[in-house]
Amino acid sequence: EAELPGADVAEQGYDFYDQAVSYNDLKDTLGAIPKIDDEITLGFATKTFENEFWRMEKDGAEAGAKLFQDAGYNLTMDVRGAQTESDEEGQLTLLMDMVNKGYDAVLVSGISEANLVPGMEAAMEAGIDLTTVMDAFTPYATTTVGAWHYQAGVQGAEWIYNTIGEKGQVACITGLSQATAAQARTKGFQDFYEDKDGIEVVAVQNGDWDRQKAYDITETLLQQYPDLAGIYCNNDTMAMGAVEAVIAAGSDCVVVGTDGTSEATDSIKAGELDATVDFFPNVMAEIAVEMQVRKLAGEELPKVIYAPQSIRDGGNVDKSFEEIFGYAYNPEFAQ
Amino acid sequence: MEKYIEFEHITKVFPGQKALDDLSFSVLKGEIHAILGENGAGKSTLLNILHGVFPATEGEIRIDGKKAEFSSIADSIEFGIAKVHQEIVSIPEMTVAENLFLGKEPSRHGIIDKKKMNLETEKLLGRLNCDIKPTDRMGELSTGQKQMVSIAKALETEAKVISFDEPTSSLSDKEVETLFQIIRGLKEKGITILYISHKMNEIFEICDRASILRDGMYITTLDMKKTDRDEIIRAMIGRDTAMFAQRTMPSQRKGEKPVLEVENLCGDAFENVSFQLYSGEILGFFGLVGAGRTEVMRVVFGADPYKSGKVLLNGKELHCRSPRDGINSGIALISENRKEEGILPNFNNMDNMSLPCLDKFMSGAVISTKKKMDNAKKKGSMVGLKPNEPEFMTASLSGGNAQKVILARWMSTDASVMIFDEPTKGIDIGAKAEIYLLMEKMAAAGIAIIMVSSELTEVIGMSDRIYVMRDGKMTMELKRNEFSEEKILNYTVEGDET
Amino acid sequence: MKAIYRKYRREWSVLIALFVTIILFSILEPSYLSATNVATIITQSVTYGLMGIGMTCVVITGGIDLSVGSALALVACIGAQLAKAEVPIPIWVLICLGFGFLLGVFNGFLVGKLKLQAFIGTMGTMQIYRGIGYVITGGYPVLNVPRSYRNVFNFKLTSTITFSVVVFFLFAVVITFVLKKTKIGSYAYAVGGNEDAARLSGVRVERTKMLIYGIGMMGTTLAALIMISRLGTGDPSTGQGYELDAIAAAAIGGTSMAGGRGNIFGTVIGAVLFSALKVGLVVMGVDTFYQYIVTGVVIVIAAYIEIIQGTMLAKKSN
Amino acid sequence: MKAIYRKYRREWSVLIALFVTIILFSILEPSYLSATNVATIITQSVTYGLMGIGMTCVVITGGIDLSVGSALALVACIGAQLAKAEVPIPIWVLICLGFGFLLGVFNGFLVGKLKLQAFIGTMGTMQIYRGIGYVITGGYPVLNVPRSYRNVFNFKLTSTITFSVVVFFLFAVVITFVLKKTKIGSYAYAVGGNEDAARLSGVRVERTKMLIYGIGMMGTTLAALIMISRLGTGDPSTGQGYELDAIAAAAIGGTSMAGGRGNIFGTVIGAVLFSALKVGLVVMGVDTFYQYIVTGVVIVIAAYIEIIQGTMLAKKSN
Ligand SMILES: Nc1ncnc2c1ncn2[C@@H]1O[C@H](COP(=O)(O)OP(=O)(O)OP(=O)(O)O)[C@@H](O)[C@H]1O
Ligand SMILES: Nc1ncnc2c1ncn2[C@@H]1O[C@H](COP(=O)(O)OP(=O)(O)OP(=O)(O)O)[C@@H](O)[C@H]1O
Ligand SMILES: [Mg+2]
Ligand SMILES: [Mg+2]
Repeated sequence: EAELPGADVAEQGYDFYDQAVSYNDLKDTLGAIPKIDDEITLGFATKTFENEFWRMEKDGAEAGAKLFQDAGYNLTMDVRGAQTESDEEGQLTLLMDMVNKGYDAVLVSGISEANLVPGMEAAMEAGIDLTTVMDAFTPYATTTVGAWHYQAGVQGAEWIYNTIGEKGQVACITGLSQATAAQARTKGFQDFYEDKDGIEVVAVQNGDWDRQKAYDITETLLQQYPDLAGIYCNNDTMAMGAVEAVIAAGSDCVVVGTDGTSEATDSIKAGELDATVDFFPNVMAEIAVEMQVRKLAGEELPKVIYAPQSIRDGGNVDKSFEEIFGYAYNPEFAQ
Repeated sequence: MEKYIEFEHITKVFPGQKALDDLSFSVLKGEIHAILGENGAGKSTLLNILHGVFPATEGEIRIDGKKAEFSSIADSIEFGIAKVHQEIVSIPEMTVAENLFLGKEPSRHGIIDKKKMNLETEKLLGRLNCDIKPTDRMGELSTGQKQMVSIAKALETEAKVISFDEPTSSLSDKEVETLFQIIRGLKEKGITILYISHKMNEIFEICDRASILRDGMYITTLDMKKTDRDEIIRAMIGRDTAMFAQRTMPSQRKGEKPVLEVENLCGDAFENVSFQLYSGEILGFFGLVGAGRTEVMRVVFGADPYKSGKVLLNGKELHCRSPRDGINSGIALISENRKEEGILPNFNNMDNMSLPCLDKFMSGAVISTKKKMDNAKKKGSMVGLKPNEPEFMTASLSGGNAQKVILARWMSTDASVMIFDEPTKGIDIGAKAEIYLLMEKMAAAGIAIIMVSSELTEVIGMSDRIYVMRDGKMTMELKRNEFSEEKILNYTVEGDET
Repeated sequence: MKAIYRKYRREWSVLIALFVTIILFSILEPSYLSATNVATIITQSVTYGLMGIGMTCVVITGGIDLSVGSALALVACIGAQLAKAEVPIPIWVLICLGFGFLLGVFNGFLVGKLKLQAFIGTMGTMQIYRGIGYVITGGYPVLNVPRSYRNVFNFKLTSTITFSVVVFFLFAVVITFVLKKTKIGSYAYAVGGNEDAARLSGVRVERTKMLIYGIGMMGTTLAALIMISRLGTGDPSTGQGYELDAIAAAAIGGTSMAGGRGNIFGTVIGAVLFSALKVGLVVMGVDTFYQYIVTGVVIVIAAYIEIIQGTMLAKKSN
Repeated sequence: MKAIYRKYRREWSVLIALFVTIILFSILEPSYLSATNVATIITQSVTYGLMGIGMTCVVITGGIDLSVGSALALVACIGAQLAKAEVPIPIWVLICLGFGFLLGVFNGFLVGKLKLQAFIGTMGTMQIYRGIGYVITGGYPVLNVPRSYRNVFNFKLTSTITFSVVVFFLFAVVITFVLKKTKIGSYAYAVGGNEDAARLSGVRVERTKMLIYGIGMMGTTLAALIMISRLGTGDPSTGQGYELDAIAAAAIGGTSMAGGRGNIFGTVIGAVLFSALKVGLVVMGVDTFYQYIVTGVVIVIAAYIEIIQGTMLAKKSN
């Protein structure tokens, strides 16, 4: 049995892989993107468009493709999403369809670590290269471009820590999902406070990614811990529910989300949500497209590339990607 | 008198079955008009068309000269036609009063006047001499009591036409008498009444004229005062038949030791019931509606638990905890309530007949369709089932024929004790005779038979001995030479306890 | 007394389950019974309670409505859009209620008129309503509902209780009245108890179903309006799986899935029981994975209490 | 011929719906009928089909089993763990089937013996089984099931068809046989048709339910084993909402939710129809938001075809 390309990553865990590289560091070592004259068809099997995050990924992938088209590449991009957050078979169906149609390479964001396996096996057999974007690490893809979930939890925790003055009660509202991303984020959150004596983690509760459920949990927690100082949520939808409950209770509790959806950044601008760990999904998808083309052109790339991510709060919510990271995403094409 | 209801060339076809065939006759205003025929002749179908349950395939009905075409039952009720249905249809979770007034509750702005409803119900049930409270839950009534409620339901409407489809099949003579008084009262008010029954004496007692159907065709209309039993029966079945509930053989009772002994049995609805049943004997159980006969039989069979007492079969105590235990011990119970407790509506005739004893129809681990079919044909013809097709859905049979399927089911089990609860309920006059004969043959073969019946003539005619029950207690045991209607009726109402 | 007990034995058994739950939690965690916490329990029972009351109506007719979760989202989106368009508040409420009613009537039409099985028919509209919600919003939550609209259902009566609780109890009272005292209520029970018998008694079964599905959906509509008030957002992806919670509240409260039996009081208690359980598990900080098991066990036990209650009672009354 | 048509009219109507779907899609998108695509449709129908067959058994008794999605996940996790522990393959299959059977029997125990309503009892076990799955895995998928175990159900018969399809059709045949030709099958239909009448005819209702829920769960167990084979993973969070798909396959195939009526052939076609629809929508690249609407409309139409089929038939034979 042949070793899968990402077997060693799976062994160590995606969030803890010792050879992982951040795009911020990688970008300077990459040369210009080689020119490919052949026609390229890329697929992107993403998760549900019910969630704005995946629509942003879609937009990013299409924008990335546009860059290549403008640069003279004969590239087509087909982005399709699963119907729901739990439509595992449906997502497999659309990957199978892309494989059947003989695409040159496919970007995947699996609902679970396993639901796309038959499709990915078929892709490998057909010599179709795979890149995982963001979710559900799978050893079948040669490269994964995604967020560093563990670090996001740490970033969220750290922001709360600094904002509340290094002491107080905090809580985490998690999403329970097929992808283990939620668990990595939660672990980062918990690990950060491990040695912080002023902090008490009073609750880690499952909000099922649902706005109303997060609202209810927050409401309950605020009754029980009126002095609750900070809540970290595994995604922005839950953070938006939590924030409404905090406002309704008149509490000073700070709420930090994850993802960086427009709803979250708008809310930060309006002074309601306190912060979010922004994954810049558009840029992430653009990077993934770029990496996929590079691989098709024969370049060797790291197996794990963490896309740029940053805390957005009242202080930097109005700043652009370039202002935050000091560069604009603007790949260089070989002539 | 003028023609009031005119049936004009009515034809009704069910999938694979012509139930009514170009039938025309008319009913006069204010008369009590019987509709007679064998099981499956089409009587219920005709009334169902009149009531808008389903439309006729061809033909039309005129009432008072105007074409009557109801697209729903609600329409026909609004028009002023009420009906007592052959199968008791009630809503078990609702109270008696709610059932009675369903669809026509006294109300203001859609809000129901419950007080008035209960009061009216009490009055109505009082007129019928029944001992039922308006607030009783329908599901807790005995079959006979349910039947009284459905009759009351029809009487309560201010209808111009009321039809009765075998209203008395679970009623004893006492209740029937009350009912007839009321029906006569309705007639005096000028209400037109259609009446279906298989009980010949009732027809002669109450009806003015009778229309006779055979195989879905109209045969004739007779004036009751100018006709007799024989003429009617000839018209119905096309031949003569001896149909009196009469023994043709002497008592077949064998042995000194009883097959079944019941000692001081106490259950939910009865106390201290004791009796013996001998092989080859036909033992009658008589009583008024709600006397508790059905309850006793269910306990003996294992369908209900008992509080104290003993049931012995061939001298050994039985502990039946479920009907399966009863069946395995060789007891069969033909339930009186075929719709709720008998028929499986999703099964055809052969499956309905073979359910209690599938072991008999196995070849290896597999159920043999052929064996089931052979059995169904044989038992079907024994009870005179029409159509005797093993694959016909039982739920589409006429009421009487469905009852025959249930009889055939229990005859398939080779039980040594057969308990018939109202065995001839809804069965036509020709088939009744065949069933009586069948019971006698079973007795002759050594089967012990209990016959719970509310029909006095049947009990007196067929039984070797009779037990009378009242209010959950045994009141009397009578030997054949002591039988008399008067005596029996005495014990059903006010008898001393034995 | 005994008669009262018998009449309400279903409600008693769920009340017993509720008390047992509350007592257990307050032994394990004394702060559980604090006034604010009780207020939280009641507030959080509003959504499931309102949807459960509507579901009870539908289930009494022998049906089921799987589309309520999707309808919740759809009504919430439309309600939020109308609020942002600053439709006058009374008209806004009426339009939403009317729209919800029509969604229910359409279900009733499929089930009553077209004779689809309730399960499969409403499974269809569950998808259709969800899809419409996404299409009209483009998948984006409708944000920033103006305060004035949010206050309609969310203004505070005390420091912890909002008007939504009053709406909940008012709706419970109105529907109890409809079911127990009016013709349409009586017909709902009749249709569920024995559809043939009801039809033969002249009940217009189709019309009854259409109306009852419509009335039932008003509960979901109110839940949607309250949701808009609380969250300030109409989210097209919300409400997934809520139909099961609504059914659970009804069933725990003694409503028979076979139809013909059920009452609103039981459902209300069932919803509060659910809410007490959820809040309790959070307050106790029970591990999420074990929460599933505890919730399942409580559902089974609560349902079983009802059964043994019934048997014991039947024995005692003899 | 006419008799055959009548006997199988339910199956006909869902076959018609299936053909219409296939023809429509292949007109709109000629590649739809490519060999690989057809293989995808069939392969994808296996999970829903197996679970639908099991559900059909349960629904025939007048019950329902909402726990199948959770049981799928639980069996998959335990199966994956056992495979990683290198339990000998035949024993592995037997243990998994036995375990699945017991999960079903427990449901049957709650419904048959304890007399809980099927909906509420299995809603309880739905939570319990899910929770157990999370607890034993710590919430993490059980990865890297050895190839040898994966090959049991997943070895390729042709380049596109795997053994799982054979398992699916074999299971369909076996269960058809059980339902039509054995005592327990007859009893299942009897219990669903009229429970009181069945009991009075000597059917041991409780035992029948326990057995049938157990047998039904074997379909889910097979689906779990096939899932392990295909994905190489046992995931404790998989299978959410699958119970509705299983019920839909059964109901579309003509199984009555009221019990007493239904057959496996119809369910198989129902599952394939579902799969054909899902694959078709993907192949055509229909927007996911509109997919909801189309799916819902197809469910309603397929269910309605069955109804008008019945009426038309009654008319024609007049
Ligand atoms: N729904 C149906 N589908 C098919 N056949 C039916 C249906 N209803 C009645 N039939 C058939 O129509 C014929 C007439 O039935 P009907 O019920 O009118 O008889 P009936 O005269 O009332 O008999 P009984 O005295 O036994 O009640 C029977 O052969 C019966 O099998
Ligand atoms: N399921 C039940 N629940 C409560 N009470 C019942 C139930 N079934 C019967 N009863 C009561 O038990 C008493 C005896 O009924 P049973 O059916 O044994 O009488 P019966 O002599 O067979 O009369 P019938 O001819 O009316 O059936 C009746 O008063 C009835 O109200
Ligand atoms: Mg009849
Ligand atoms: Mg009786």
